[in-house]
Amino acid sequence: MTTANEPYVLNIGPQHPSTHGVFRLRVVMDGERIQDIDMVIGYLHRSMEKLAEERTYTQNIPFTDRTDYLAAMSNNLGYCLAAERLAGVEVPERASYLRVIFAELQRIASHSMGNGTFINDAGAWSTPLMYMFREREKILDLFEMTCGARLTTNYMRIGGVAFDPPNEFYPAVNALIDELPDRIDEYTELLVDNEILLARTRNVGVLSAADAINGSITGPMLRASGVPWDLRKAEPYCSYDRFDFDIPVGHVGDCYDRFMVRLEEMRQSVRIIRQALEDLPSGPHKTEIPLALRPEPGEAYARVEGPRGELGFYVVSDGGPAPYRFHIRAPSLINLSLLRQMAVGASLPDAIVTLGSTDIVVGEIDR
Amino acid sequence: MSAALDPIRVRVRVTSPRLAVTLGIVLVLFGAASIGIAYVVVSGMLDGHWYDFRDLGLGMAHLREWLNEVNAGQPAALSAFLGDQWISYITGALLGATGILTFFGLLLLILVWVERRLIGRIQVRKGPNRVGPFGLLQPVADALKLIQKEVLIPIGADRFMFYLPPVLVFIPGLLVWAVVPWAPNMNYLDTNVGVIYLIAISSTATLAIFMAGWASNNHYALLGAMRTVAMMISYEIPLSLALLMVVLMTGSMQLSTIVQWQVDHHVWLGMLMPLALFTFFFSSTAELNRTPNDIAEAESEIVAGFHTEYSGMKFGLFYAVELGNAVAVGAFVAAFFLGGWSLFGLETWIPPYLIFAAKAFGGYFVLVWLRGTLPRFRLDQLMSFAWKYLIPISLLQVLLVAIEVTAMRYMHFPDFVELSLVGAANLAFTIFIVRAWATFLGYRPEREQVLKPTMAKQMGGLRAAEEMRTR
Amino acid sequence: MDSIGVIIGFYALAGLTVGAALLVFLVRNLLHAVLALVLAFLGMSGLFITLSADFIAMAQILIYAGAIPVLLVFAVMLTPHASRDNANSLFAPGGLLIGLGFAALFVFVAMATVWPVLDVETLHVQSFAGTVRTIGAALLGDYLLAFELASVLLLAAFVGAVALVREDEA
Amino acid sequence: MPSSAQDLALTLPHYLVVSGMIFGIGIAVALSKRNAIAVLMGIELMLNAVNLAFLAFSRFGSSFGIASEGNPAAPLAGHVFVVFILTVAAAEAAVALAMAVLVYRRRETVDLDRINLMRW
Repeated sequence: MTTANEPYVLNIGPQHPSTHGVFRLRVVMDGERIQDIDMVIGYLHRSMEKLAEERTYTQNIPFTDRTDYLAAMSNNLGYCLAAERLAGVEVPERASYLRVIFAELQRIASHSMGNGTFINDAGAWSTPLMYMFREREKILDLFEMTCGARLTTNYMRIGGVAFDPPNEFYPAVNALIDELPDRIDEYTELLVDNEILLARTRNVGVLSAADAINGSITGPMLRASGVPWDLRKAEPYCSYDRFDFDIPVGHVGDCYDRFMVRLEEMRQSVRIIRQALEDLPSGPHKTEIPLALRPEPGEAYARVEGPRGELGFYVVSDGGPAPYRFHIRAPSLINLSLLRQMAVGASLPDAIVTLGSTDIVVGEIDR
Repeated sequence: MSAALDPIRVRVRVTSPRLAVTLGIVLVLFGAASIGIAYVVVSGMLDGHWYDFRDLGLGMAHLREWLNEVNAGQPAALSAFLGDQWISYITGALLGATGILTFFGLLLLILVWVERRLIGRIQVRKGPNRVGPFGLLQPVADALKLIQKEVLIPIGADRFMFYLPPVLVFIPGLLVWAVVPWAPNMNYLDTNVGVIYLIAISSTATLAIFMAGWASNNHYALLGAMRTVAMMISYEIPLSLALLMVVLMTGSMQLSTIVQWQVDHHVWLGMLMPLALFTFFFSSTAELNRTPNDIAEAESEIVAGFHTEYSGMKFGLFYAVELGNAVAVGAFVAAFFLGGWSLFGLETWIPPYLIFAAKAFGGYFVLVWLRGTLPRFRLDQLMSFAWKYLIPISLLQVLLVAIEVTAMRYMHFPDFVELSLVGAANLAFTIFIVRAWATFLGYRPEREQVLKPTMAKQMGGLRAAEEMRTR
Repeated sequence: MDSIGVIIGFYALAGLTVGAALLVFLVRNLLHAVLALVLAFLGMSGLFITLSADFIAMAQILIYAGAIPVLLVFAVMLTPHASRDNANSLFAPGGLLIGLGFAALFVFVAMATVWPVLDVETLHVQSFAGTVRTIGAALLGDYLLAFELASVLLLAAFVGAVALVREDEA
Repeated sequence: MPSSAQDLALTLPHYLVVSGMIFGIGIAVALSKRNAIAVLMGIELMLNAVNLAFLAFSRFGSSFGIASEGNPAAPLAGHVFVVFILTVAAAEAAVALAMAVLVYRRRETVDLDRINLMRW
């Protein structure tokens, strides 16, 4: 019902249960319909890219933990690949495999979190989130026993990984990957055929394949829109070309597809981890590099398939011990950019679900 | 990584011998007490005495008799003004009101703990377990915290209208408990318009909630209030229709009569009219703002809905009323559809009010269970469910029940045969109409295959995407 | 014969109802006026109970305390802030006079007329215990035509209200 | 000083006086308020006053006859009238408020002093 009044502006955030951090949406509403969305970011800006220009290449690794704090391993990996490419450092075979194992574990943990909070946004009162936390917790325990940290791992190094996993790591990770497919089946049973969830998420926040490509959307969101694109296959890094895995691809590009693609990717990650653990070569886990690495002047860009999409690191060297320029291509930021297109015209609950399905991490958006 | 780190596998192990001995003594005492009580009940020592704990109404009756004697002895001048029975009236009213208030207060205290523990269990975590034994004192701690908190009043809020709603919401929450039929003689207000009383009283909460949302001068609160009002008004209709079926079947609006009807016919109305049970329960979740219909305070969308701006004990009152109403819904489901205080003859041995309480808490448990399991509907989905599905289907079912009741008046089969026929007819009708209506309105789950993601082996871009879609 | 409780109740409820109705006139804020109106309606339903009209009292609460105020408040919400006051129009003095005149007239008639009332014994005997069943029978018996007409009226009002506020399909 | 409760007993005029006062207030509200919604509130008050009078007559009046075997509803005729008034009041409120909203939408005001064009 329109009345000739001033627009009804709803200020979602920066403190709001479903903005996943400090992020603000300025929503112009007409009743329950959304007429316009204005996204306000920057509340978590810590100027990491500028700070990185003052620190050595090794000192920058902990920064990358703190951009996407739910996927520290993937960030470490992306940055180390870029720095290695810049400095021409060779990585031992074992380190490559370990990187794959930890990156995939991180993907499972991150997708658990993403899917859990997504269902939370759809209104299930934290239960799926808690279930998924159960598995995430075990993965974080694995991280802890390997590198001492759970969230901000700081595990990858330029030239390898920081530590070889301890002996008790292997039985634990084997038990976990034996258990995980059952757990994922459990979520599927609990959630995937739930009529309410279907009603809430299907055909909501639809993003067509063409729009997704035009908007540089990457990761599960792109795949949910139907584009079979995955950097692990398209441009294999580490040792991904040696593993057999599939790319789950959605049909419609709605929130439900995004959820399902993430769920399937968890299964595929389990497959990768199993293969990597079976063929894990012996040898050193790290190439020794000088403490103050001074690469030749030049530039390098390395990208990995992070849990949220294409995670790119662009590093420029002027020959000094610190990068001259450091830039992160943050998938959260770019995936978020089409929220307006997806949510305008929908109702407020749909917009919240759509925002949840983009699986953003504000630390990465603002850096 | 060890079992100790795993939050799921941690179990409390009774290792202390002292604790084991204490537990053993408690168990033995409990067993002895149960045997003693059972003996006293079976031997018939209690029958008809005021201390028969199976029927608290009996004690009240004795008390009333005694008070009437007291009444008779009063000076004539006083009784000319105040009537013959004023002492027993006033005492009865006060005792009943005190009983309800005490029950409500204690109930809320326990419920806070029960709900959080249950939700904790459902969510594979422990729930509050720090304050007191098993965390039992958690509600007290919560209340203390809430009382200490500052009560904020938003700038631009209408102060008078902002202060009123928590109280106004509390009144209907308390009043509905008056008509609850606890046991054969335990009804505080056994009015013969009990059903309509229930509907009328619960409808007044709508205005209070709307006031809360409007007076807060907050956009979330206003949205929540609008949603609440839209939903409450819509779902009052199916709720009333479900109760209308009960009234038609039992021929009474008096709650004690409705329960007595179920006792006399040895049947639960929920078995006879599953659709009414479902409609009542589902509409109640909407009226209560509980999952899956908690859109009015959907925390992921509009923070807390109409009580976003309420802090301290004002919020506490809203929260308490919500919990209390949830149990009240359980109680009314028990009374209308689950046979009230009866349990197929067992009520002679077990105190009926305990049976009733067990059923009420059973209904409440289902509500908590739903809350821990289901996602939330969207407003338009809920409204269309009410108007397009529940109301027409309920109307048809009301018609069918009316026909059945009329038919039962002219048939003279045994009760059992009649009611079996009615139950079978209603069940068949429910299944048929739900399917037919859904098909009619275009909902065909079997045709709409839910597509799981396809597995791609090859990389590709837009062209690959289009190829996959056409395939 | 009434017990003292009913008499006290009558005076309290009558005072509440009249006072709240006066507030509807006096209060400056339209939403506060709606609240006062609800209070008056609730007092009125209490008066109905003192008249042994339990069913009507509950219907009163249901319709006048549950449904109509929500409609009123919705209508108030849909109008802008500026017109949310309860201001008097130019006719206020005249309206007040007419209101006072009517009230005085009614009070005078009520006091002065000798009404054909039942004697006390019949009042006492005549049981109003269960009005619901009797009203229902009357509605579907003697007053069937009126009942059906009322249902048609409700339907017409329902359709009419929907048709009135519908957005024009552009 | 009354000597017993009998002297205080409620009679028909008691209720009629209350009813008349509320009716008068209703008229005053309906005639002197500027806001269409307030006018509607006055009308509702008047309807309520009439309800009260009906019920009072039904309880105390002898014209309806007393309940008998053949006609148990005789004294409840007032109740039946009230049921119809409630119905009409609900219908009236719905339509009137719809009209108020419509008027507001077309004319941007519900001020009755300004709605004087007799056309939209």
